[in-house]
Amino acid sequence: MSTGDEEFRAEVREWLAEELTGEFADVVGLGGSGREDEALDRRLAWERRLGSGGWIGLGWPVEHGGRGASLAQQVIFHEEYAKAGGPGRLLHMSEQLVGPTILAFGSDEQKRRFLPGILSGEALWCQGYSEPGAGSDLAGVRTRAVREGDEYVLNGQKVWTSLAHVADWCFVLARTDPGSSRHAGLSYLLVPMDQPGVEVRPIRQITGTSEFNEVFFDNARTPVANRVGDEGDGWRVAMGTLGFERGVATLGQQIGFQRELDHVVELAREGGALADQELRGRIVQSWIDLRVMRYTAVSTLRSAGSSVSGFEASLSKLQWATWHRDLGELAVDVVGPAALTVDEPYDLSPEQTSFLFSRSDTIYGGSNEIQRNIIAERVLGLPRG
Amino acid sequence: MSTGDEEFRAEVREWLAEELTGEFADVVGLGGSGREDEALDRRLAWERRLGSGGWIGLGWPVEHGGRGASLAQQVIFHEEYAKAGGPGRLLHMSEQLVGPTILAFGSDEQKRRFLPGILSGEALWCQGYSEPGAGSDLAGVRTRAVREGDEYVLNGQKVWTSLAHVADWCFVLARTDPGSSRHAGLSYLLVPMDQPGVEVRPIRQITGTSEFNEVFFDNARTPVANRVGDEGDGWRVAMGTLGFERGVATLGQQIGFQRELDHVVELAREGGALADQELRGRIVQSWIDLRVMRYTAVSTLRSAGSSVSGFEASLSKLQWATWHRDLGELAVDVVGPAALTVDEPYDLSPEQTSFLFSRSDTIYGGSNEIQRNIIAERVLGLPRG
Amino acid sequence: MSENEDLRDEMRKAVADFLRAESDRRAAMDGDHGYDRALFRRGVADLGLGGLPVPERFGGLGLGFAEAAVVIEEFGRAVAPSPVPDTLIAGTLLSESADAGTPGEPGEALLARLAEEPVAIAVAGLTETPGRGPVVADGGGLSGVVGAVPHGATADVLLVISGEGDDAAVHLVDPEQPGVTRTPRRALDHTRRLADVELTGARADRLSPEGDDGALARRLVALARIALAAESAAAAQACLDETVGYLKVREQFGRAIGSFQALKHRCADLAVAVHGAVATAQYAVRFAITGEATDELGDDLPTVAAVAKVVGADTLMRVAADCLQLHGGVGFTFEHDLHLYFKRGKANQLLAGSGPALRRQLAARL
Amino acid sequence: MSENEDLRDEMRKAVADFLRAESDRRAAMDGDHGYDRALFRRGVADLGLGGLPVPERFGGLGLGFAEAAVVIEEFGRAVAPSPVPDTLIAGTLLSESADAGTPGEPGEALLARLAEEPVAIAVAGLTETPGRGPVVADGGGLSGVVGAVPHGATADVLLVISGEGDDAAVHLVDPEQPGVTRTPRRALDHTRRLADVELTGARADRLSPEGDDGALARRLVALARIALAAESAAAAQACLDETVGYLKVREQFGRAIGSFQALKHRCADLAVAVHGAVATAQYAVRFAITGEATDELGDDLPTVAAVAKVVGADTLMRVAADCLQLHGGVGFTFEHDLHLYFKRGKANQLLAGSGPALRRQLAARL
Repeated sequence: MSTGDEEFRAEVREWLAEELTGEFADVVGLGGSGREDEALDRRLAWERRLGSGGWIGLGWPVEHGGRGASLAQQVIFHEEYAKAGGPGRLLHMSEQLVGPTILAFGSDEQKRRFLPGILSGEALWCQGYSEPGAGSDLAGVRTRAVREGDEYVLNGQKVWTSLAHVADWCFVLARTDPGSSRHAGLSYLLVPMDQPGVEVRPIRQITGTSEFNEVFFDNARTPVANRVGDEGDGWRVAMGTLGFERGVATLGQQIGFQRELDHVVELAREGGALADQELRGRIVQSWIDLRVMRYTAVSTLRSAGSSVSGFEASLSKLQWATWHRDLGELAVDVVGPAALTVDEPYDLSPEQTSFLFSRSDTIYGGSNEIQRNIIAERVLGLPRG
Repeated sequence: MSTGDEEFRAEVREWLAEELTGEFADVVGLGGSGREDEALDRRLAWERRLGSGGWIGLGWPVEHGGRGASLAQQVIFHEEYAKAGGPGRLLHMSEQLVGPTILAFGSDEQKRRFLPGILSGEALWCQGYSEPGAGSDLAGVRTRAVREGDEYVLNGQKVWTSLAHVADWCFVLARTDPGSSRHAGLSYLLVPMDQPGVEVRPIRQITGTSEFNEVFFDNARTPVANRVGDEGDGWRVAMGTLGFERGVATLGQQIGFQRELDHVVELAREGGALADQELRGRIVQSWIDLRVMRYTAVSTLRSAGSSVSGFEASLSKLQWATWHRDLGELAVDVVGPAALTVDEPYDLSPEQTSFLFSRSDTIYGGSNEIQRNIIAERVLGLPRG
Repeated sequence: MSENEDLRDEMRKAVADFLRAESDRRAAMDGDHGYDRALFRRGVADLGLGGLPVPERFGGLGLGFAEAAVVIEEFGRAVAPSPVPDTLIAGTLLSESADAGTPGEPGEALLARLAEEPVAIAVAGLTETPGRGPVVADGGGLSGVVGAVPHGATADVLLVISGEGDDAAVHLVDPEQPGVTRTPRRALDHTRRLADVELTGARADRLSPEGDDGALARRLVALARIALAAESAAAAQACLDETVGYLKVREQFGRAIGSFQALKHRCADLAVAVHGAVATAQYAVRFAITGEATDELGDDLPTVAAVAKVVGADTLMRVAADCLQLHGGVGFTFEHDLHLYFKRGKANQLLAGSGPALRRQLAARL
Repeated sequence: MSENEDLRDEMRKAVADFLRAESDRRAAMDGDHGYDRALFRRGVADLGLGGLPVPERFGGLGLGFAEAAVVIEEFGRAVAPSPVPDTLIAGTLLSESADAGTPGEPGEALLARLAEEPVAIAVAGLTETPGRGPVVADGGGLSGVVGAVPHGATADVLLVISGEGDDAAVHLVDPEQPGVTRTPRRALDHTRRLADVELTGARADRLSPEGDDGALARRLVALARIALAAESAAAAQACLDETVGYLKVREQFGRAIGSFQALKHRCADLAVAVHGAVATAQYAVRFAITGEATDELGDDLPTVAAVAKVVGADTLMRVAADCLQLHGGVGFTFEHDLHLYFKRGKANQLLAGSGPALRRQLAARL
């Protein structure tokens, strides 16, 4: 770690310490896995504060409003953010998915138009990829976009769209060539959410709450100028930045994981589970596995140039999703029979939320099965079935 | 359990008690998994004694020299045999595979000729199914049998043929139609081992010992009259009695398993592993799983008519093979660092043998993967890939 | 034996048809009672579920635990919210006491009532209550706090376990008395409401014969664990069946996802687990009936019951969890029923002796 | 840093080439020493393996633990029978002592020898000896029995740990003296012979500075565990690579079995495990070098070393076991090399602190 990095760390730490104890003290620890809709207004305000502090788009090029920060510095930011108890980020779709996509594939006009809103923390984006018939198999997208003059008219349904009910924009994978199938004939469209043709319905989940939504496009419209990349080239555009999704955030995420595990250990100590041979064994294995994840991430970042390989992204997803899901179950087992009851009307404890919500970890963003396919075929080179 | 069954049990027990403490006291506990070639002569003599006592072919029809014993009685025999510490059986291929096949598919002449030798314990058979290129995929058999007058002339190689070095006969799956592939064009042939065209070479295994062999057919001959079933119908003949292989022997086998587990518990108590949280947990889980296996077998036999279904055979194989393999590893872990060394030249302890040899359990007789395929496709009706 | 098996098959079918035709699980679990009280009444009236184990001389059907287990399995298969399973266990225990001549007058009266009218019985004291010891029975009645009592807030009668080990005893308690305070608790498992029951010198009728050294309480615990094993195994079977059906029709990448070998093998492993759990529960039910002290492995009833409970609940949990993954996103929605099985699995692991606690006890036998 | 990485890459290649070209593993493991003594001599002469960690002022290459680890990994990848790994660990410890000015005259002499000629060093006391306490050091020399000393019967020098905890100390012992009796033991793992070493008032030169509170012994244990982690991770990688290659060519049912999804997914899981084990070993190696008291998670070196050892050995064991299954029958033959990896996996789990023992220690930190 260079001296410059240590200065950068001090800068991040100082800024967060000041902001999170001051005006935004109330957002500390809010949001996060399974509590995505908590205190949305305050957290949106916090995103704008992050933006005005220049902490969004850290790694983006300076000419596009970023800081051009190194991978190491981005990691430092995520780590310090997690250590400071910064609230669950609402802008990760904006900053880590659509932003980099526009940077890589967008026109100059698109960059001028869309990047500033992301960097300022004002534009909230949601992801329009999954459909009821296109879950693990994203190339099965059936949402159609038909060109009418300068506009695309969209019809179809997206699902698992988190934050759609508050998002300003949705980046949508839609079929612009009606005769096409699979990866061909898809386009990557930026669609404004505030229009009559867009309806958002919350999905009630296993937790009883609704972080996720269905989004219905019924003659929704967006200008052709809002297409990123060529018509029919949407698959390449969408996949081009998928590895980006994780990577730098991993080490920060792990600090959150460590905190969750510490909490479970604390519960186990208080409740007596730490003295149980079986639960103690599971806890220590979780503790070891978290270290393996951390060491793996450290190694990845040491060897990474400016990005993380597909293998490492798949590997990391499989690793953390499975670990976190198992921790969720361990947490309720540590609580024991007291975890049988919830508060009225169905108000879950953090452990119960973790137990239930972490089941989505191994499904969304590429299920464990999809990650295993990727690793087996693209990394190990095993033949397709 | 009927009164008749209890009387039968008493008869078995009495006979075994008398014979195994008398002339054959020296064979008690010999043979078994990984020690198949132990004291072969004495154990062959013991098989003949079993035969003269009328304990071979218990369930076979009376008109073919069997006792026509019920499933329950066959189970009782296997249980009492295991409890009495009867040595590992050398005739299971004869009694449980080729015998039932001849009974089901053989000509009257074949029955007259081959069954008495099996029942008397004098004829030792080995199985000629697997080949280097046909392991899990038995239908890939390439050994050819070409008809010359009244004889078939065999050329090819079989592998994993246990007891081939002492067997009198081999039941062979061979391709009699040279243009055929897969299941078609195979025939089921009974081939005498004592001829110039048959060469047996021991396979040295992971244990350093050689229970298994390769068998080379180099213009080996057998009369056409030794073909069971029609020419080209060998696949159906071979598969017709594959489920037979297990089934009634299961409960007896489990008594052996219980004894192995008891031994591991004893080692754990003496060596201190029982006080270790992790090993204790693994032992108790093994103990529970053995019970599940037993209850499953009891349930299977309660609901079975005269035979065991393919599902139950696959399920039982998957269950016990995996359990036994895990017990082998648990055994050396319980012994701990003392399991690092062996006696000269490479003389393994029972736990070390179990650790190494039990790795074959999940491979031979239909690997775990094959059993899972069978269950998924034939029982659950999931589509072929 | 085969005559009984025919009877059980008929009962299985009757209960399954009844639940399929009449049960609205979603409405029931959100209702005031947490179950459908009208359905419960009809089940008692039409199918005789309440009086099923009650000896004929009290007006019941005079059937045994094997038939009760069949009913419990069907309620498990449907994860139906209902006090029927616990009522059947209590009825079985009372009937056994009657056959032994030791139920006392209140026990006999309750048996007659069970055969006559809808009576929901809850069993209190099966599940460890964090931070609390067992209920104390002395001259002044029963005192203590019992958590996680299934359907405890709405039950008409409570069966309460006091003490522990050789001092444990079973009591009948009328919940409608000043000495009993019941606090309904919303449960993680929507299909089985729970309650905290506080006893402060509650009047009670002791069911355990004096000097039985805790035998009746042990029997109650064993029956309850076996019932959980039976319902868990049946629920796991239902969950797997539904999932296998889904995999056959759900397409991704242009083919039914049930044709992907990795998913097929997982289902095969689950099928093996379910088969084992079903067999284990059935074995335990039979062993509870034969009444022998130990089985051929030398295990006594509490041991077999503990094994069955652990295996059943673990299997349901594992199967439901894997089925959730196999369903992908749709299994994560509240509308889909999978999460009911998933939550039932965790509840059954924690109720009436958690997995870690029971395995610890079993390990002590080694 | 990148200059060192280049150097390490070169070394890795040189050692791999050397082993590939010259090592006859089968002949070596069956020979008198259990390893190829001539190969060892050439490795020391041609590649400078003995003097690798030895400071330049003693005639060595003056490299560090990172470079030693690279060599150890290559020996692990090839499961080559050799005293090189233990000799490198001992050399690293001695060199660190020399840098700290505390090796004493005998330590300095040994460093010079290491740089000069082939010297095999064995480390005694890393693995718990059943039924025996630690070696006792008193005025009369060292006494005790130490089991499972890798290459202990053939080593030229012994590094012996006496005592435990804060009283532990490291000593140099000449095995050719009356106070030392070495009994060669055939090992389950054919590629690493073991010995029982009995010390009866053996003359010894203490390496640990007086009053170091066991620090040098702790360091030795940590380095040895990290070395096992590194060799295990590399061996697991080799094992998986070989298996993936086999799955691509082995056909059953008319297609390469590597196209069956259930096997593919298993390989993917193994690849994740191997990647994690490699990263963990590398992390531990770096942490051992930086010399900081704790890392960013607050772990000290013994903790990181224990984690690495457990993860590395468990991964090798799991990978080798799964690869055996994936190979089917052929992996079960003695002729195939898979069983060497499999046995090395179990040996590495049991040596220098077994998995259960280390996890127990780690749990105590919670």
